[in-house]
Amino acid sequence: MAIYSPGLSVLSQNAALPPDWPGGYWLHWLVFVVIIMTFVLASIMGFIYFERRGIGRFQVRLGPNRTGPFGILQPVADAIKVLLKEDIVPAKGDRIVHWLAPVVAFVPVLLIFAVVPFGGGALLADLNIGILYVVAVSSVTVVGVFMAGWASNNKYSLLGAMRDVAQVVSYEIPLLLSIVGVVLLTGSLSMIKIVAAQDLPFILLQPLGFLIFFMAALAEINRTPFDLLEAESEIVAGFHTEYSGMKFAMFYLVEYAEVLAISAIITTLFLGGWRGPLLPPFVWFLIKVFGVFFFIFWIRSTIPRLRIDQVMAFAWKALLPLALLNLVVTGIEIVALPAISPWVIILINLGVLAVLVVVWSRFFKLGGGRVAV
Amino acid sequence: MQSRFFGLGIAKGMALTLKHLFRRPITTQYPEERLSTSRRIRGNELIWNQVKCTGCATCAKSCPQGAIEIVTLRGEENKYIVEKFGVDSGYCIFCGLCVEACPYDALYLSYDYELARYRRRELVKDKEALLASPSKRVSGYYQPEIEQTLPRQTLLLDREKEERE
Amino acid sequence: MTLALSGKEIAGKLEEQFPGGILDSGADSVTIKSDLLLSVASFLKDTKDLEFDYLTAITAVDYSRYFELVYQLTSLKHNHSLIIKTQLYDRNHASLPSVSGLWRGADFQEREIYDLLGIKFDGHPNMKRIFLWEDFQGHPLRKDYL
Amino acid sequence: MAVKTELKLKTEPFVLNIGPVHPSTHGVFRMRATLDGEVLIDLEPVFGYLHRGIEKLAEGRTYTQVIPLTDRLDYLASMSNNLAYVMAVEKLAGITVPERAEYLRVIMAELQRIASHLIAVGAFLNDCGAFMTPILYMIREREKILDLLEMVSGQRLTYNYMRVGGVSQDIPGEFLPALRKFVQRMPSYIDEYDQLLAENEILLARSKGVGILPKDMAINASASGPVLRASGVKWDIRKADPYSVYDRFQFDIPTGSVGDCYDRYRVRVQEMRQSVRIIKQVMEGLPEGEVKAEVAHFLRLPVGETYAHIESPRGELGFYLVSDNSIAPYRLHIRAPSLINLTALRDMTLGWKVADVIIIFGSIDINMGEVDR
Repeated sequence: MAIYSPGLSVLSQNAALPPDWPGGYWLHWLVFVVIIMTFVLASIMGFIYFERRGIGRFQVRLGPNRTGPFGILQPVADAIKVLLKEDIVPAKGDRIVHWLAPVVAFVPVLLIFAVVPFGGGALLADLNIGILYVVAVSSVTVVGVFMAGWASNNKYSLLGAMRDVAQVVSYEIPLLLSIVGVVLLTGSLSMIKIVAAQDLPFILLQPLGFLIFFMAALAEINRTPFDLLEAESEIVAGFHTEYSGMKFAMFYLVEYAEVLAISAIITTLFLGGWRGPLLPPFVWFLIKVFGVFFFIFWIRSTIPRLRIDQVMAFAWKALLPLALLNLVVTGIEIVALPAISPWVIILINLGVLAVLVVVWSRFFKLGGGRVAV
Repeated sequence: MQSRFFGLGIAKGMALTLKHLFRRPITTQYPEERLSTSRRIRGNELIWNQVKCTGCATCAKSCPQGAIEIVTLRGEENKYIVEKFGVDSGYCIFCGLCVEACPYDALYLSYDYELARYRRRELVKDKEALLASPSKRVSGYYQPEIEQTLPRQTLLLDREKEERE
Repeated sequence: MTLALSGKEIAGKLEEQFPGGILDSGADSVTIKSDLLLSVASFLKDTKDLEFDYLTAITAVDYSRYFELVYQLTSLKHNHSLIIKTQLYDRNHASLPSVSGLWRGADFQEREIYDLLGIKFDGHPNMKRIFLWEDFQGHPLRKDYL
Repeated sequence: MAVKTELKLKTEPFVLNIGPVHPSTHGVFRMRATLDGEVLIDLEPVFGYLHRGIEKLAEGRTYTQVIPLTDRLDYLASMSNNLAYVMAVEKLAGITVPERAEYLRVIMAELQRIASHLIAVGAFLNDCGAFMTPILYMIREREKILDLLEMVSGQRLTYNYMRVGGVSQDIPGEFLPALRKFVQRMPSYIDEYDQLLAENEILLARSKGVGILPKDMAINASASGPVLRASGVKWDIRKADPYSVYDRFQFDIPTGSVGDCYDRYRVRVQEMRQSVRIIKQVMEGLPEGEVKAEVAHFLRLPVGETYAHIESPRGELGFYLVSDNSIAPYRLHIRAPSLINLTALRDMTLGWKVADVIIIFGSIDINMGEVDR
C-alpha cells in the first residue's frame, strides 16, 4: 500500500540535517516561511471562494460571481475592501489589548503549519512531538479571542469571548484523547510517522476516534454547530463585533486559517495524509484538505446551532466518556490482538462505534435547561 | 416523529442540502438577465394622456398621498384646460388608485420600473415629463386591452425544472 | 359562528348584580358606569355560562365630549362575545381601573391607549408610554391634537 | 421543565439591549434584557421605532385611500390586512360582495398565509442558527407566491388589491393554471422543509420544551393565531366565526400540545398544508361573475361602529371602525396580533439563556410594521 514518492521521502530524511544552502538554516527557514505564508494565504483565499460558492449552491443561489471569471477574484476584492476600511476602536475600549488581540490570535495559527506535512516531509520542521505541538500551539488562539472580547468593551463581544473560552477549553480534552488513539496505533507523535503508518487510513481503524476528533475540532475552530462565539443571530458577531478594517481581516484570516489547519490535521491523522495513488503527494494532500473543508461547510449550510450549556454538556457528558472508551478499546485491541488482520479490527471498531453512539443517544438528552429565577 | 438515534435527523437534512447542490440556482443575474414583470405592474411614474384628460381632478382627489397637483382653467365651451399637471414621484406610493379612479382612462402607470434618480427634485414630474410617448411603455394596470399586448410574466414556477409532477 | 350575546339580556343580568350601574344596552353591547368596570369585568369573567376568558381588544374612541372605551370580550369555551362600553367625561384627568389583572392581554393595549389618548389606567403595573418617547407632549389620537 | 439550580457564585447582573438594530429582532424591536451571565432574569420589550401613526393617518383619508395604508401594517401579509379592513367597511355599509370576489379573496388570503408562514418558519430556523439555508429555500417558494400575487395586483409587497365591495380587478387568464401548478408542487416542498430540519436533533434540543406558553396563560394574555394554537387551544376564527366563504371549505386546525417553540414551528408548517388544501377547494368551486359590487367612489358610511376580524397569519387581526357619516373614518382601531402576542414574552423568556430568548422571540413571529403601526 505504501505508495509515496521516494524523492520526497528522501527530503523528509534530509529535513533534520542542516541544508546545504548558503546561510545554512536561516536561509532555509526564511524561504520556507515565505512559501508557507504564501500557501496559507492562497489556500485561505481559495477556501473563502470555495465556501461562498459552495454554500451558494447549497442554498440554490449562485454565490459571488461578479469579480473576475466565475467570481474568482472575490476574496481579493473583499481583502482590498476590508483593508481600506477605517480602523475603529471603541471609545472606552482598551486600545492596546484591542490592537494586540488579532495578532495574538493569528500567530499561533500560522505556527501550526510549521509541522504539517504537505508532501513527503514537513517543510519547516519534523518535530518528533509534532501533534502535541499542534494541540499546544493552537490553543493559544483563544487568548487572542478573549482579549478581543474584553478590550472591545461591548457586552456582545464579552459574551462571545466567554463562550469561546469555556468551549475551547472543554473540547481540548476529547480532542486530545481521540488523538491518543491514533498515537497508540502509530507509536509516535511525529506527523510524518503518523502518515507513514497509515497503510490503511486511520478513519477505518479509528472510526469513533475520527468522529470525536471531528466534532471536537469543529468546536475548537468554532464552526457550525458550535459557532457560538460569533452566533450572528444571537450576539451579533461575537468577539469581533467592534472590529473593522485590518484587524477584522486578521480575525477573518484566523477563522479560515484554523479551518485550513484542522482540515490538514484531519487529513494527516485520519485520511492518510499525502498518500494516494497516481497523483503527486502534494495534490493528494490538497484534495483531501478541500474534501474535509467541503464537509465542514456542508455541515455549516445545513444544521442549526447548539446552545452554550448544551455544547458544554456535549463535551463533558458525551464526547469525553466516548473518547475514554475509545481509548480503552484501542488499547485492548493493540495489546490483546497484535497480530490480527486490520480488517477484523475495522469491523470490530465499526460495531463498537454503532453500539456506543446508539447507547449514548438513548440516555443522553439535550433540551430544557431553564434556570429558575 | 422524533428520530430515535442521534444523527439520523441530521443525516436526512444533509442529504437534502446535498440534493440541492445539484439543482439549478434560482437567482437571476439582474442587470444582464431581466425577467418580464407582471403585465399589471405598477411601475415608475404616471403616464398622462393629454387628449383624453378633461381636467376633472378625480385623480388628485383619489390620491392618498396628495402627490398629484392639477390646476385647470376654464376654456371655451365650458371645458377645462389643464394648465398644470404634476406628480411628485417622491411621494407617490404607486397604489394605482388614481388610474382606477380616472373616468376617461387618461392616466396610466408605466411598465418600466427603474425609477432611481440622483436628485430628489428630478422625481418631481411636470406636464411635459408625464406625457404619453411611444418610448414609454404603458402598464396593463386597469387597462385590460393593453394588458393583452404585453409580454407574458416570467414565473419562477415555470423556470424551475419540472421534477416534482 | 361566534354568537354575539344580546346586550339587553346581559344588561338584565348585570342590573341584578349591579343595580343602577347599567347606562345603556344595544344589540351586542352594554354600556356601564366607568367606576363599575372592574367588578363587571370580573363578574363576566367568572360567572358560569358567561366565562369571558379572552379579551379580544380594547379600543378607545374620542368623541370630543367624552371618551368611549370599548372592551370586546370573547369566551373561547362557549364561543360567544360581548362588547362592554364605558364613558369618561373628564378629559384632563381621564382614568379608569385597569383590567390587566384579570386579562393579561390588556397590558399593552392599555398602555397604547394611555400613550395615544391619554387615559390613565389605575392599577396597571407599568403605566407609561409605549410607542412614543417619554417626554412627548400630548396624545396624538385625541381629536384636539393637531 | 424548570430545573432548580442555585446560582452559587456571587454575580452581578448586567443590562443588554437586544435591538433595535440586531440581526434577529425582525425589524426594530428592542428587548432591554437583564442578564445574569447568560441567563435572562428580566426583560422589558420596547416598541415604537416604527410608529407611523397609521390609526391617526386613516382619520384623514377616504375609505378607499386607507387600503394602501393597511398594506403597510403587516407588510408580510398585506392581503390579509386589506381583507380585514374592507370587511369592516362592508360590514358597516352593508355591502354584499359578489361570490367570485369572495372566492378570490380566500385564495389571496391563503396564499398570503403560506407566504407569511414561510418567512416566519424560515426566520425562526435562521434564529436557531441554521445558516440561511432554510430561509432561502422558503424564500424560493415565497417568491412563487409573490409572482402569483404580482400577477393579479401588479406589485409584490404592497398589493392594494382588495376593494370595498370586492377586489380591484379580476384575475388574469394565466393565473389559475399557474396557481394549479403551484398547489400541486407545494406539498412536496413542505415535505422537503420537514426533511431538512423537522427531525434534526439539534433543532429538537434547541426548541423542544423551550419557551413554554401554557394554555391558560395563552388565553389570559390574549394570544392568538399560531401562538395560541400551539398552546393547545383549538381556536381559529376561520372556524370559530367564519367570515367570507370559509364555512364552505374543509380544513383542520392544527394544534400543538405543549406550547413550546417547536410546537409553534410545527403548527405553522401544518397550517401551510391546510392552506394548500383550502386553495385546492376554492379553485374547484370558483364561480364566474362580477368581482366588485357597485360602490360609490367617495363612500359615506352610516353613523355607527363595527368590528371585523379575520385570522391573519399572525393571529386575530381586527379593525374597529367608527363612522360619523363623513367620507373618512372617524376612528380606526387596529387590533394588531403581533403586539398582543408579545404580552407573554417576558414570562416565556425568563430564566432562559440569551440564545433561547432569540428563538422564543422568533417563534412568536411578530412583524414590527404591525406592532408599532
